[in-house]
Amino acid sequence: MPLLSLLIWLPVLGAIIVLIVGKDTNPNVSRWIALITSIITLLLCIPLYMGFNGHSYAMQFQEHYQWIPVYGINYSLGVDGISAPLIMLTVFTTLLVVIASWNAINTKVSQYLASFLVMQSMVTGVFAATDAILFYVFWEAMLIPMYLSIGIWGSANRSYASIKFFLFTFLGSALLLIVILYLRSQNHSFNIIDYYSLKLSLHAQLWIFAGFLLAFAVKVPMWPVHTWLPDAHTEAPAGGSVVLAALMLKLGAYGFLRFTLPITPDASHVLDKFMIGLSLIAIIYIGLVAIAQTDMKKLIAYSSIAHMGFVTLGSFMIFIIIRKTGSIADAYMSLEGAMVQMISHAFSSGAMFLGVGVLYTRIHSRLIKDFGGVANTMPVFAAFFMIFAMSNAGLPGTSGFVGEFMIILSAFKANFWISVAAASTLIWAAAYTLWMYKRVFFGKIANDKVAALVDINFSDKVLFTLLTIGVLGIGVYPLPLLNMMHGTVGHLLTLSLQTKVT
Amino acid sequence: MMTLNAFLIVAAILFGLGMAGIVINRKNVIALLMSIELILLAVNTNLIAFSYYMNDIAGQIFVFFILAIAAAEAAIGLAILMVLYRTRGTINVGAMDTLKG
Amino acid sequence: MIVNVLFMFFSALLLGAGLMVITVQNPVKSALFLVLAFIAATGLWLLLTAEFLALILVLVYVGAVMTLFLFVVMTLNIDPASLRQPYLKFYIPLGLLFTALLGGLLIYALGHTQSPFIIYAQSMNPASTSNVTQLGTQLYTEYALPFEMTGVLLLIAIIAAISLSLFQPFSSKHQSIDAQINVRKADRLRTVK
Amino acid sequence: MPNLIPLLPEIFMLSMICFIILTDLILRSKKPGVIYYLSQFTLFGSFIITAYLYSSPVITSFSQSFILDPLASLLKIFIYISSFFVFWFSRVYVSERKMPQAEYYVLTLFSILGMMLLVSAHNFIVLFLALEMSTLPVYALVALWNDSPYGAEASMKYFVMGALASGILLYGLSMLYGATGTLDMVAVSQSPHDLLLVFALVFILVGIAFKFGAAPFHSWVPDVYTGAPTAITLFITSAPKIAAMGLAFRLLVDTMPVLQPEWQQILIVLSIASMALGNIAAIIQTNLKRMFAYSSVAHIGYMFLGLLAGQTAHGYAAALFYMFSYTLMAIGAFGLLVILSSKGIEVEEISDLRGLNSRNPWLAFMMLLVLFSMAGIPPTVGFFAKLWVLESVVQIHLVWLATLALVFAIIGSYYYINVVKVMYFEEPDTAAPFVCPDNLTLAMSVVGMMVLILGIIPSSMIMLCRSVF
Amino acid sequence: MNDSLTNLTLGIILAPLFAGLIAGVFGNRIGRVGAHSITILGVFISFVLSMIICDHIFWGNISPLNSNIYTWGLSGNLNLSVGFLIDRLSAAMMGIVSFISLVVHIYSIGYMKDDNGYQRFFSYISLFTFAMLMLVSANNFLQLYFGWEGVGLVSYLLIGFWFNKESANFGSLKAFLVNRVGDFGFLLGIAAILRYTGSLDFATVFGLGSTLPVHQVTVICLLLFVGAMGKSAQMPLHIWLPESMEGPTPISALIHAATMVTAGIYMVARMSPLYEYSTTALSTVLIIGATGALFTGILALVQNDIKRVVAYSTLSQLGYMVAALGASAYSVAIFHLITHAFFKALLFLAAGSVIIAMHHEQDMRHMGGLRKYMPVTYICFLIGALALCAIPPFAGFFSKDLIIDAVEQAKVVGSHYAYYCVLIGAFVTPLYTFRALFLTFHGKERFSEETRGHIHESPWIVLFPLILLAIPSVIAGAYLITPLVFNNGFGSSIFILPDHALELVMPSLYSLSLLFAVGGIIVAWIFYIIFPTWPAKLSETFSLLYRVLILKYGFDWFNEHIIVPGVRFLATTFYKVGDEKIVDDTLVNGSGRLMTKLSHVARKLQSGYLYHYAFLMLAGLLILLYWILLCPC
Repeated sequence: MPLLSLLIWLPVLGAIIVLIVGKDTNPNVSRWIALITSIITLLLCIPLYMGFNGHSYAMQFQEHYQWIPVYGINYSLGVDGISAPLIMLTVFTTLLVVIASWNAINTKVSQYLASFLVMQSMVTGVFAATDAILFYVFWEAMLIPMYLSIGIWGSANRSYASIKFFLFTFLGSALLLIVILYLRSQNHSFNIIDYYSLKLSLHAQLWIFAGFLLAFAVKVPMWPVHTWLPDAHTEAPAGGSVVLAALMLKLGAYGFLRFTLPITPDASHVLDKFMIGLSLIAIIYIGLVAIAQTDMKKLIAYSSIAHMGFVTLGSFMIFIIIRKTGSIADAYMSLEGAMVQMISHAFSSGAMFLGVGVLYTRIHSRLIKDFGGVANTMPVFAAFFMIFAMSNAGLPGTSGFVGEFMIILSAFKANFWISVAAASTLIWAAAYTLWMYKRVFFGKIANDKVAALVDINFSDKVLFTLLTIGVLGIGVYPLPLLNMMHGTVGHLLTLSLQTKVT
Repeated sequence: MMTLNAFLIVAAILFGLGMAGIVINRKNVIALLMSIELILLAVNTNLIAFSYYMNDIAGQIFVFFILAIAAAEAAIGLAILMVLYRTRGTINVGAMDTLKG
Repeated sequence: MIVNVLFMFFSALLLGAGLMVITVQNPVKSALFLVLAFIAATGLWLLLTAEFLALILVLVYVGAVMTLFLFVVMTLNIDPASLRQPYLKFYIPLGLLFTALLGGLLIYALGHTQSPFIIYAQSMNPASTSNVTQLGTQLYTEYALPFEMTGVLLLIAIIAAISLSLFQPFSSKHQSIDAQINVRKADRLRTVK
Repeated sequence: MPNLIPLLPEIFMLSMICFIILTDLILRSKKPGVIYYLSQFTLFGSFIITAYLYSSPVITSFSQSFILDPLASLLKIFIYISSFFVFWFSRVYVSERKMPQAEYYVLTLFSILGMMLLVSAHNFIVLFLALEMSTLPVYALVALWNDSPYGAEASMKYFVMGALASGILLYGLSMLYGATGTLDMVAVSQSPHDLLLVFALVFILVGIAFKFGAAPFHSWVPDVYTGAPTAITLFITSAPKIAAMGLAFRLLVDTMPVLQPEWQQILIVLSIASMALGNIAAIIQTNLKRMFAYSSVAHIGYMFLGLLAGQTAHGYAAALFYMFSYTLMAIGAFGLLVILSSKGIEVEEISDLRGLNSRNPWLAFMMLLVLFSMAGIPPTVGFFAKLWVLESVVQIHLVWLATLALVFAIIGSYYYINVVKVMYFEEPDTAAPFVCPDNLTLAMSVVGMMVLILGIIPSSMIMLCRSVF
Repeated sequence: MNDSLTNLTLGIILAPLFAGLIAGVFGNRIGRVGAHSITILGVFISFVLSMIICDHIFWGNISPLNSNIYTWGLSGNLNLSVGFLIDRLSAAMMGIVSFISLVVHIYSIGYMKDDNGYQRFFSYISLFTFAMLMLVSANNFLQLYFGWEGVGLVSYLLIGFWFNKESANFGSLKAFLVNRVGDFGFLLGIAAILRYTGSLDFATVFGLGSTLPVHQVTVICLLLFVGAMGKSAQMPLHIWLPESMEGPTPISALIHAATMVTAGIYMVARMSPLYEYSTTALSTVLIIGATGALFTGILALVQNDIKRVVAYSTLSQLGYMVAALGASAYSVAIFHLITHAFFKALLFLAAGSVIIAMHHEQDMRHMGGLRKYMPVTYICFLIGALALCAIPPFAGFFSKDLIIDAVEQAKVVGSHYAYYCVLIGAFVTPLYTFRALFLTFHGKERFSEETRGHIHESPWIVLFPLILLAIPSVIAGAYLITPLVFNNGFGSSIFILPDHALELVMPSLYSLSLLFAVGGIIVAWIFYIIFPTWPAKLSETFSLLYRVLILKYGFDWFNEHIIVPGVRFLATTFYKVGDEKIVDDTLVNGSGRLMTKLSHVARKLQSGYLYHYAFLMLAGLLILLYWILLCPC
């Protein structure tokens, strides 16, 4: 039973039905269809998890069909330790987005839901593709629904933000295409796995590394090319922000793990200090910038950049660790920490965006100074938001902590000062999250709009409980997640350590 | 010294004059049409010279057809000129700059 | 010997007339200079024993096309004053520079070419048959397709020219007799219930 | 008696045109639909004949001046398809406007006949005559609608530039005749490399570049696209470009293979210039037709990448595929403009498209597909077109050129998504939904769906293009 | 036997958790009575079970338990799990934590009677108990860190309980951030342990303690101590404790006196096998502890808010415990921790009942002569004060004198300095304690007539916990000193190097510290009962010293005026200049503007004039010709 193809194309089918059936007169029809589709897709994830063998690094659930034989492009899918959890995350996030849109969106509802269902299938496609061109097709096709959703349902200056988002990602991915074409000209195949064994000179590897770097740095987003994220987040609708934060940022990190490390190990080895420097900038510099924010969504956007800084730190520290401690086993923790951080950040910042979305639908403002004492009128919401804020600040027992803990521990193995810089996030994260929480939730009721607030209704409660289960689940018991990754991480480490220079 | 190269050079100069006619003419469109005739004349001379010096008749046949086309072109060119005059009232090249940017 | 003199004379005449065509202000004068250029070209072509084409050029071209030009120039009665072009002086050298560059390039190319046709080109011994017969035999056997296409092309030119210039909206009040004859009762009679 | 079989489509077309002229004379525009259906029937008939002749072996007739080979047949088929769409889109547009109805169809069909001959010309005379036959009617078409103040000016500009370009091409051909002694393409291709040939090559390339509208010789494209009535622009931007492909293959690939390094260098320069100028100039345009004109200049630049990559890297097939997908996209883009302005009001400005999504979601979605395909975003055919052109360029180790091309593609994508922004993100002036006749919606949907389906399964199309070389 | 112990510990830990969750989530469904009864039940269960475990461990000599419940995470060859280490030290701590928590729960019923966040309060304090018990019973650093941050979180929630009060919000945020600074060091310590020993499990780490090179052990211990400083409010990171008085008094008693602040001390005691091997670490602990003991004590002299006085006294007592740790008298430190828990909680709760009576009036200058109105509170406050000042029969005497004795014998660098601080501290403590006693209960009444009308003894529900705490404050010292300190009370859980061993003797009545204590009481009596005007005159004469004390040695000023505005300035400059101007404006929008400029240029190229087009075409032709013919590169 072609599980992966089903996972990819079922939401598209759902989207088509929603578009056909959905009318703006009674939006609930399209909402229910979208909900059913996303639930079915979630149920499909269960066989994926059950059948997945964490210890083998080979691609599982493989599918292989001829697509364009003339150029040797084929529709081949496969899932390993890195992509399986991310696929499950994608499906789960879209379910959240569909539920969140229940009362957040009421103009052109069917188009909104259709675009997010298509978005989900594209992202699943990216994670499942093992053919470079198929990967690239899904990677770029994802731009359209996101561009439309930011643009149509965004807030005031949405056009600027959506165009900026589009051009930034398109620039990055253009270089990715060049690199893929160059790789194909080397060994006449578009299969990613073949690239792992392709012998490349260091000079070529450095150019390929540069191509990959720009393509994935824009998506992660790393420091110099990150300014699209705050704009995209502030202007995107609630659901859009969640998908942007939960999925789009993971693509960049996934790209680093799937492409950069195995294909250009020597270049990564040479440039790992540069990458660590960039990630530390992301953690400290962006952490400080987040403190100075006056817009809630911008603050959470900057905080997710800081969290993603951890992921890149984790994935590029393995070289120093192995050089320092001499044993591959020590580097496991840093890579697995990076992967867990990817998953957990999706939950915590996704949840916070939904929270701000709830406030936005009620008061139509995201500025912190328009709020004050919300806890008095919305206690339940305040409690939920406290959990998510704590996860964002990396409190043990919540998902935010697991990744950072593993990465800081392995950072110490690499170098004392790296781990000091990385650990400083404890202070910055706590500072900006809780200061924002204090100004928004605590204190007296600031204005009559806040006084008129009414607490969240049933559908939002379901939403936030799902998210809390996610956040606390990973925080308290991350073992099943880690078990999925051991085989692949081991293989990735061996790949990135053997030199490919002929 | 009626050599092939001489003819080619004369034809080239005539060709250049035709082209210059289009570039330096800032005023009337008719001069443009005439410069086009000049260009075609230069090409015909060129071809006839080649066919003479290679005693191959193909060049002259080509000239024969080019003349026909030149006539057809002139006809259409003048028809467009008439339409232009009817709508615009003037055939001044400088006035034809409403389509720009 | 006389051939070279004639060649020099006709090419000088041709280039002079060409230059005058593009530099003179008055359209009528430039049209007449164009006629002069054509006549000079005919002279050259006669030298190249392409007498049929030379005559065609005079008859067809000068006769028909140039008269068409003059006819159009006259009908549009453009006052020469509006076409006066003040600082032509700056542009003429530009035009000449063009021709010089082009000529120079051609000379360079001719100088370096190895193609046999150019290097061993020598004057054709007087052909056995006259130019017209050669043309005639080839035209309807070898080059039948282009001949047909030229026919179609001229048809296109006619249709295009007419459709552009002749199209008058049918606002003119002339009577179309046949429409009046075969009118039917239904067109004229309307029963009011 | 020369073998007339290869010329069957042309003969059929010519006879049908004469038939149409006569029927128009008799009917005196009582029933305007007849001419439209007759023209569509002509195209369909020629399509059938050409398809029938597609599998026949390569035949030359009229003493090697006319050749029927798979390339010619394929190009002809695509000319029929694009013209079929052109007529289908512009029928209402033409009947609304005060222009001679029958002459529009006749002149277009004449131009198509010219293109058919151009594509299978194998002798310089036939080539030049066919070229003239395809462009002369278009000069007239541009000026056909005498109500519009720009038509005459655009036509005059197109005429003068066209005549100049054909003069240059002729001069090139004459030098080629001089250097090789023959007018037949096959004989010329056997002649050795010579500087005079290179001299002639440049002139010929300028003629071809003009016909395509490539960068330094593109000046006529924006003015003619904007000046001409949208229906005629729709025709100009689709069929002639395919014919120009035929011209380019015949003149460059068949006649002067020995000069491949030279014309590869020139094509590199032309493609960079076109991509740069086309994409950059289009950014600040407010008139849609002018914007699409510049985008066509840019697309030609990309197609040249395929041409210059040569046969070994399957560049020609990629260029051909690119041109077919570009024509499809151009028909979609201008087709929408024709549909929108078929009610008499000219829709040209980008702001006229404001809020189309809320007025007619399906049309807006079709336009979205076309626009994203032009920008080269994956699920559409435009992406694969760009992909294979770039792949062939990378194959010949010009990675820097491929990167430059993609950077321009990104700059270019701005103005496409800008139009999507106007259509989707902004509120329309009038809330009234845009009702459009069913057959026009059907036309647009067919184009839109072809863009999407070819984007998803392009392998059959690219195999077709590969089989031709 | 082992699994019964594990079930017992599970019961101890999970009872308050479930009770807290039920009170929190279904608070308004089960109403106020339901909430407090469920939480008290939970804490009571954990208290009883911990008593059973203490009995097993201390008197039933059951071997210490170290078992893992479930593996939390697996990465490379590192196995992170959640498990319990039950030995004498953790049993004692569990006992004291659950007892104090039980007492505070009962006390809060009365104290929080008229507060609308009633259920929320009870759920918070029982969650706090859960977190503290997790911390205390942890058998690896991961779980220790989990408990560590858990208590930090709940203290944040509780300090900011009355979130309408701006000062409470400010206090809670400040507390959390300072704790986080401490945790920053603590996490680095754990990372260091992993780096040098390769495992996070207490057993293996302590086993390797002796083999590690000294500099590594010092790095680990110093980093861990930074965590302890943050949590137990040692000198540079002590600024959050006074502000944490903004929270309700019960939590001040529970968290900021008895349990959370002692977490640091427990952690250092637990890490004794590591600390013993690094004398530099021990000396830093000693010096910081001693300085804290003395100087925070002096600060208490100038405080006017009754809770602030008790808070500063906690700071100074914590200083004593840390000093004891520094002198590697870990068991004495734990002993003092236990006794201090009793009498400090007693003092806080007594102060709380005074505050209830005075209708949330906390300034001692508006009190006086309350002895007549609140006899029971007065007596309890007196017992607490005497225990605090180490007067013989009371608990404080035994533990505090032992500390002073241990510091004297300490062989580490800086022990002399520490001894003097601790000794002078012994004089300062009774001074500020009895100052508070005399100002509130003795002397003339300084409150308005209207408040006099309704001053009355607190209701029975408030007084019962006071009495419950008063009893151990009296007998605990004598009763527990022999089992805990003298016959190797904590057994294997505390490790002392032979050459660090101290000969501790039963505190005698003729020790110098007792003299200092009594002297302190007399001086206080003179200053505040006989000549009440002297303190005012004294503060004018030493006005400079007085102002320094008011400013609390400038720590708060430094924080308010240097660190916080500095960070905010850095953040805004980074954002405005770095992000908005440089990266966003010049690079991103800049390139956009460049493209538009280029586009305008390209547009002018299309001038509309035919001759320009022709010129462009011919120029193109000529350039191509020249390029291809003349330089065939």
